[in-house]
Amino acid sequence: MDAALIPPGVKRCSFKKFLIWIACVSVVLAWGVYAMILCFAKGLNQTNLNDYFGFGLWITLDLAVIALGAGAFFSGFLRYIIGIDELKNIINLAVIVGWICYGSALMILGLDVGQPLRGWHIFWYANVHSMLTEVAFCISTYFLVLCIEYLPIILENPELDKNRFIHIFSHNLHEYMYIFAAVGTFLSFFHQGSLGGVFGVLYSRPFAFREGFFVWPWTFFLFILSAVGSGPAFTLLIAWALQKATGRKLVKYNVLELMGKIAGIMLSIYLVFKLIDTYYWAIHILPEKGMTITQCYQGWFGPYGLWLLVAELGIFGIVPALILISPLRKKEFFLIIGALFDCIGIVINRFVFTVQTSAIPTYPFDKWVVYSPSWQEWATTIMVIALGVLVISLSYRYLPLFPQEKELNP
Amino acid sequence: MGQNNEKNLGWAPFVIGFILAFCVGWIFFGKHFAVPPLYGKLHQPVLFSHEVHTESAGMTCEDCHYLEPNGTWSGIPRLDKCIECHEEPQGETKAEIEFIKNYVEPRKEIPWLIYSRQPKNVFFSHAAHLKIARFECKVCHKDLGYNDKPPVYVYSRLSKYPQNYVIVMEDCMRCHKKFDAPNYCFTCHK
Amino acid sequence: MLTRRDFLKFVVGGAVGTLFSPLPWRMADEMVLFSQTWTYQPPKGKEKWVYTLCQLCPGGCGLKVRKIDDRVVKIEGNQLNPVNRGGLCPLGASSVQLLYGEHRRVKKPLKRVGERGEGKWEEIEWSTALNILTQKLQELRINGHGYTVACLDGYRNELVSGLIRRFCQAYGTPNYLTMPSGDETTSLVINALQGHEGHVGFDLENSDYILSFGSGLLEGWGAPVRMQIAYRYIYENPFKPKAKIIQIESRMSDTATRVDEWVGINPGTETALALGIAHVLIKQGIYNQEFINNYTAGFDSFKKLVLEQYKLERVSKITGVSKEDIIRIAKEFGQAKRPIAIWGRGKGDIPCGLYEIMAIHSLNALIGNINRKGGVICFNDPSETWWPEFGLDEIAKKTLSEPRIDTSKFPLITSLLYRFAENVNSQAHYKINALLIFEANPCYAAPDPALFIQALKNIPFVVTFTSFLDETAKYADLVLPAAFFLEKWEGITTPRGLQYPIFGVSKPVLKSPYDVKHPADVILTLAKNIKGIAQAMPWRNYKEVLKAAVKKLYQKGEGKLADKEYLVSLNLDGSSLPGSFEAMWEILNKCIWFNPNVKKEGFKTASGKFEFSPKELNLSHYEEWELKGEKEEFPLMLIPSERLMLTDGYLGNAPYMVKALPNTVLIKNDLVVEINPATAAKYHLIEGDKVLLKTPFGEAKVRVHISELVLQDVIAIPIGLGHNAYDEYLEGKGINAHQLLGYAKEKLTGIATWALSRANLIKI
Amino acid sequence: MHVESSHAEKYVMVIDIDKCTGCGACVIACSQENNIPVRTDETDKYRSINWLVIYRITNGEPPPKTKVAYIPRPCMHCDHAICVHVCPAQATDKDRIGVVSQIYPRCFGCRYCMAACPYHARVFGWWDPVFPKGTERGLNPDVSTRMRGVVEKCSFCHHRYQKARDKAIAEGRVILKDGEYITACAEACPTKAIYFGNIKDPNSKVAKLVKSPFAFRLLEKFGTEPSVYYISRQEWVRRQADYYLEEIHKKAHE
Repeated sequence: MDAALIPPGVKRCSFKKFLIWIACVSVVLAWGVYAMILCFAKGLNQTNLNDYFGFGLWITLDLAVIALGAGAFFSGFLRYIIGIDELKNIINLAVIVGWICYGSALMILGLDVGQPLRGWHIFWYANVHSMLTEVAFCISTYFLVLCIEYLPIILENPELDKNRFIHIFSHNLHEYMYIFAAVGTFLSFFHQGSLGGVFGVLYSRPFAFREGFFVWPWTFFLFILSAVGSGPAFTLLIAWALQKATGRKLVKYNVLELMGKIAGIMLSIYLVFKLIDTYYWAIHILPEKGMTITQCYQGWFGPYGLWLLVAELGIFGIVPALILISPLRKKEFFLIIGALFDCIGIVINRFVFTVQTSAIPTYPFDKWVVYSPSWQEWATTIMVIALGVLVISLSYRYLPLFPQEKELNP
Repeated sequence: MGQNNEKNLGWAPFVIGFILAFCVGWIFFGKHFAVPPLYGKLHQPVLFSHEVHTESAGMTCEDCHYLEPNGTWSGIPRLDKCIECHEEPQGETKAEIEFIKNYVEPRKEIPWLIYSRQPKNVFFSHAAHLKIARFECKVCHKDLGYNDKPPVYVYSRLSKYPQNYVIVMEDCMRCHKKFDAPNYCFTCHK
Repeated sequence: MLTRRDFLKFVVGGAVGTLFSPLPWRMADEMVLFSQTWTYQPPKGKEKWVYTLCQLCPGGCGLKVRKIDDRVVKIEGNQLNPVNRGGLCPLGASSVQLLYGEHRRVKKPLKRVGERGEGKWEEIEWSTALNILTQKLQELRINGHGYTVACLDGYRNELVSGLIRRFCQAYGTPNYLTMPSGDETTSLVINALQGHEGHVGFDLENSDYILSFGSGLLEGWGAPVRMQIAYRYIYENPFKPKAKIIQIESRMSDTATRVDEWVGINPGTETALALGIAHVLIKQGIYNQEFINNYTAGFDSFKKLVLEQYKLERVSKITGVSKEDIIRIAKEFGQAKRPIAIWGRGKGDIPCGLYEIMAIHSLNALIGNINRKGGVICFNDPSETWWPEFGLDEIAKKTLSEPRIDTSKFPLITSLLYRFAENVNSQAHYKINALLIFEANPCYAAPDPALFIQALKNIPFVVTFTSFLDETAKYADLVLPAAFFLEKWEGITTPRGLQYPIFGVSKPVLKSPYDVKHPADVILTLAKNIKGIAQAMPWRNYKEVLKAAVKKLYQKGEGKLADKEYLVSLNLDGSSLPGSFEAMWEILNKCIWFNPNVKKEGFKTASGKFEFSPKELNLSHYEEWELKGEKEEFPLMLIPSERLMLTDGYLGNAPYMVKALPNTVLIKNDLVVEINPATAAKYHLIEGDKVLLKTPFGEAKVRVHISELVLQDVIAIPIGLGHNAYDEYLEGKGINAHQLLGYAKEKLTGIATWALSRANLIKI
Repeated sequence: MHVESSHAEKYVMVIDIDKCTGCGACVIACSQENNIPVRTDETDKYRSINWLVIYRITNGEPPPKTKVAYIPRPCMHCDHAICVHVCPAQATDKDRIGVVSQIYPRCFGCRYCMAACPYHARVFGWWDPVFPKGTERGLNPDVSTRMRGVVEKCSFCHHRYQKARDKAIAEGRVILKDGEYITACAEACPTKAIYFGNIKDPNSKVAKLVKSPFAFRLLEKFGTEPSVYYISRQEWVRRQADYYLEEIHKKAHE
């Protein structure tokens, strides 16, 4: 029925089947949208945020998806600037994943502010000293870049491609893609960093505060590293999942493995610095504020206990790093586990910076506060994921994402 | 599709569209014409002449608009101030008769339209501007205090705020910058 | 014809054109203005400050009221007042909300149409309301049933009380009731021991050792703000405070945690401890020999009693206070220069036992610090002498001779609210045909409210004068909107426990937004319309009454006008009275009259001495409170805990005050009671658990807060919540402690207190 | 033309904890002065709008040794106000008289300042502001009501400064006398435990008080330089005002 739209030479499931799938996704989506409308109409009392937890699940999500979306700019960087050619086989997916991540981040941010009508104040009355301003500018501009990068992929749809003008246009875009890759890289470096800065500059919150270099606290650089250390891993996870879902081979294993390797190396570098940073923080920064590391964690197994630290740096840090840089990654199982753990580790890191920072009592006489998101927060979060699934499904069905697909599925 | 061979209108549609939108925008949303939907015009309830009061009656601004001892601004005088002189009609002008009939006799406060009305959450200190900056009224109120006939009052139907003669934040800040007066949030916001 | 492409061009052109027009910028501008002012912003106006006096508690604070045009927007303390010296309490500060709280105010006279308690009303005019009232009273009086009309007076140190009492007299009913409070017993005791019928003050600021038997010095005892200032004054230099304060109570209140020492004592055993201390004083001979010999009678029998019956073992056993502590405290007390023992639990509203006060006051006698610096000061409040004599007509004479309905069994005490209720219900003496309630809320605050509600149902005609639609109003036939204190003239007499007399004229600061009248003015109109009592009320309106009072004050010529700015100090100087009455009246708009060197009233007993054992009462001795219920069934003790942020009775908490309550008092709508960790362990309870709190008077679901500050086996319940009237900010929040506490009785006097009750906890 | 008044002004608050009885009059006075909304259920203290909060601390000793102290906490109006640094929309700044001032209509509610402020002085409007029916007549026209979804906090009653200054100007002065401008809480406090004044004026009460050996500020180690000072002669109170590493603390005391 929609055969005309499907790229030539590739096989896709029946339109009916596809519709059912889309329907399922849309149901989830609708639920999320309902929650979103609630939040807009009734205000943020719909969430479980409070005066102690100004930031919660949503900000965690933003930080996480932006880190995981880093696959786009980094593989773009390696493909177009450094010139690692294999990556062309997965770059399309990377771009789409990035686009989804940043899109959803912006959407959630718009939902997270108390006065969405005034969202534009951040640009109009921008305060250059605020890390958040930097974030807002970079993310939104980079999202534009991503749109531009996404555009040619869309234009390759057979039906659109028939149009002469569009054909030529998209072709030219391809020619100049490296420029956008460069711009994207530049912007991404900044906003990934400033996201780290957002918390790093809080000298009033010893848990998150880091000294640093010039105007940027160490978290600035740590966030960049952790992002590039997890972005590629996430992209390859999606690719793998897509293969499992469609039951078709889409990219050669060596490409996935390469992505894994890249992630592994970056993650390892990140971890080295992160460990140094944590050590320095524990023995220098905290004591300076008169605190001890035990005051920053709720015992070992409390809601915000030390287990978080172990999980973040150990199980979901060092472990995946070792897997991904070692030959183990030749085995698909380990590659996927490694990538998965890698991503989980980064998500924990973002969670800790967002939520635990607020949970730690600031006064010696104050007590720990625990935060658990309301269903509205969960719903909107899941909606974002559903949105991603939808976009990927459509793109996969109607766009030639994987150059290798034909030869892999004769 | 693009390749139709009918006569191409070239730039014409673009230009027409441009001019149309341009004019609509300026006529209906520019303050100067102030035609609906966005803007409305009103006339003062009383045909008050500053000129007559200052020149013929020889009054000074401070007779009606002055600083209270506690530093607050008296603003526009209340009816009883007018009645001091206008208990009996001064002259037979139609406006005067109207005024006596509609307000003085029933002792009804005059619903003046205030050209420079600010949002309620804005703080403005006449004291500081008069006593420290030593501004003259016309610096902000332009010719309002000198005209013979109150100018028409243009206001926005959406926000209900006056549009001509009103001072907006940009003006305030520019001037404060110029004279390096404090320019902090609470200087004007409250 | 227009091709699609041309159309596109047109649209694009349009878009560009718009950009070059003011439209987008204007719209942005409009949006900013819109989102700036989408909440209600109060209108500007001319500012004005007026002075008045607070009447929300017997504290007599001077107030400064900020007005914008005719709106009251802020209440502040008046520096020109030696009592509160510019200070304020939470209740006073939130009175704007009480004034304007539309859902709680009575806006128009209401006539009941539904069942009692149903809360169905018909709005009527004042004239109609007054007609109904006059006719009823007239008829009852003429038929010689005047004595079956009872008046319940909720005022405390307002002048209008005198007017109400006078009305009862002239009308001819003996049944003038007051809301129970500590003052009742105090005046009884002082009258018995010293033959003094006037005011009793405590010169705490000048004392150097304060033995407080559960008086919540910081929780609102006496004149709350005065006490706050006294605290500040005494502890000005924490390293060497001007006085040592000992707090004796079963729950370590904030006062206790902030003064020098807390003595945990079993609920209701203060008498025993006082006598125990007396025991030590006498035994060790550390008492004022000279005073005892010259100014007291019956010391020997008292001595005999305490030495024989109040040996420390026994006392220690009863009170749970260690012998060592008793001895030490007694010694400290005896050896201090100007010690003072004070009574009145919590805010002083909770009645004390007769013997309790006798015992405590006898400590003062032993040390001989009566009517001297830093001691108990007795003087006559000027207002007592102001009311002119008047004659009673025959009807009044006849009906007044009837016995009171409440105190028949207990001649000593003047008014017993719970006995009134009991007798009305049992129809024991005679039927009560009408009840007039003046700014009181017995259906909430009477001992055992349920009992009183029952009584109201048995009274055919109930009228309540109130500013608020409170619980009592729900059971009344006629609800007459009384002017709130900011809306009316009032005379303020000496506050509870103050050591010098004051008189202030509180004037209305705004015209009431509602259709209200001052109950006093209503009484004056009644007096005119009811035959035979006009002669008692020669005034046209209440303002005239006040003028007359001030005139009397002026003619007496004593005292000063407090027109200085008073700071935290003992400074009590003012300027002497002005040359003319008018001038004085003028000044009284701004500040108050007071008399720092008032004439102290000596002992006017038969013997002319301080009586240790007045014959009608005989010696003070410890007897257990008569508690309802059995120890087996109710092993625990329930005691009220008071705080400044909670008001009890007629005035419901203002919304801001409810908001300011900590989670240790209220969680969602659940009341939180305090229990000791040991008790918690015994009942397997953890912080925040829901329990069923049972007492002989009722039961309620509450949460527990575990705190070492309460004694073991004692439950402390916050008093002042649990209303089922007023507005959505108060209704249904917490539990009415009165319902659970009910009352404990003193055998001889029949005094009922809600200071303690048996109780039990059941985990749910 | 230079219209800036030449004199220096920096207003600070000094709260004597030993004098504070925790009665709460200041909180009510603040709410009444600053048009603070009130909801029917305010028992969720983490979502309740208060510009002035009173913390209750104890020395942890069992009775009868228990001591309780109350710490009234307005906005600290820090000299290194982290909230000002982080606000992305310049909706808040540090005033020339030392007040951290704010534009409510500018704020779009990102709550970054709340995450930054260690004192929890900033609160968010989770609901549309409501006032008990009828009491909107009692609102103060000098302070604007805040719409839902913006962050608000104590302003040191800045509108009272404006009024005092206007009065001074009308009387031909630019310098305010000590006590001419004080906050609503200081005004209401029955024990006068709250002092407020211009620290740059050497004769002001606060200038003298901050020199007290018992004066301290909350969480000084965080480096926010608050403008609110506290005084307590009780060691245990001072200890709870900031974090101490025992050994370091001991050294400091030896």
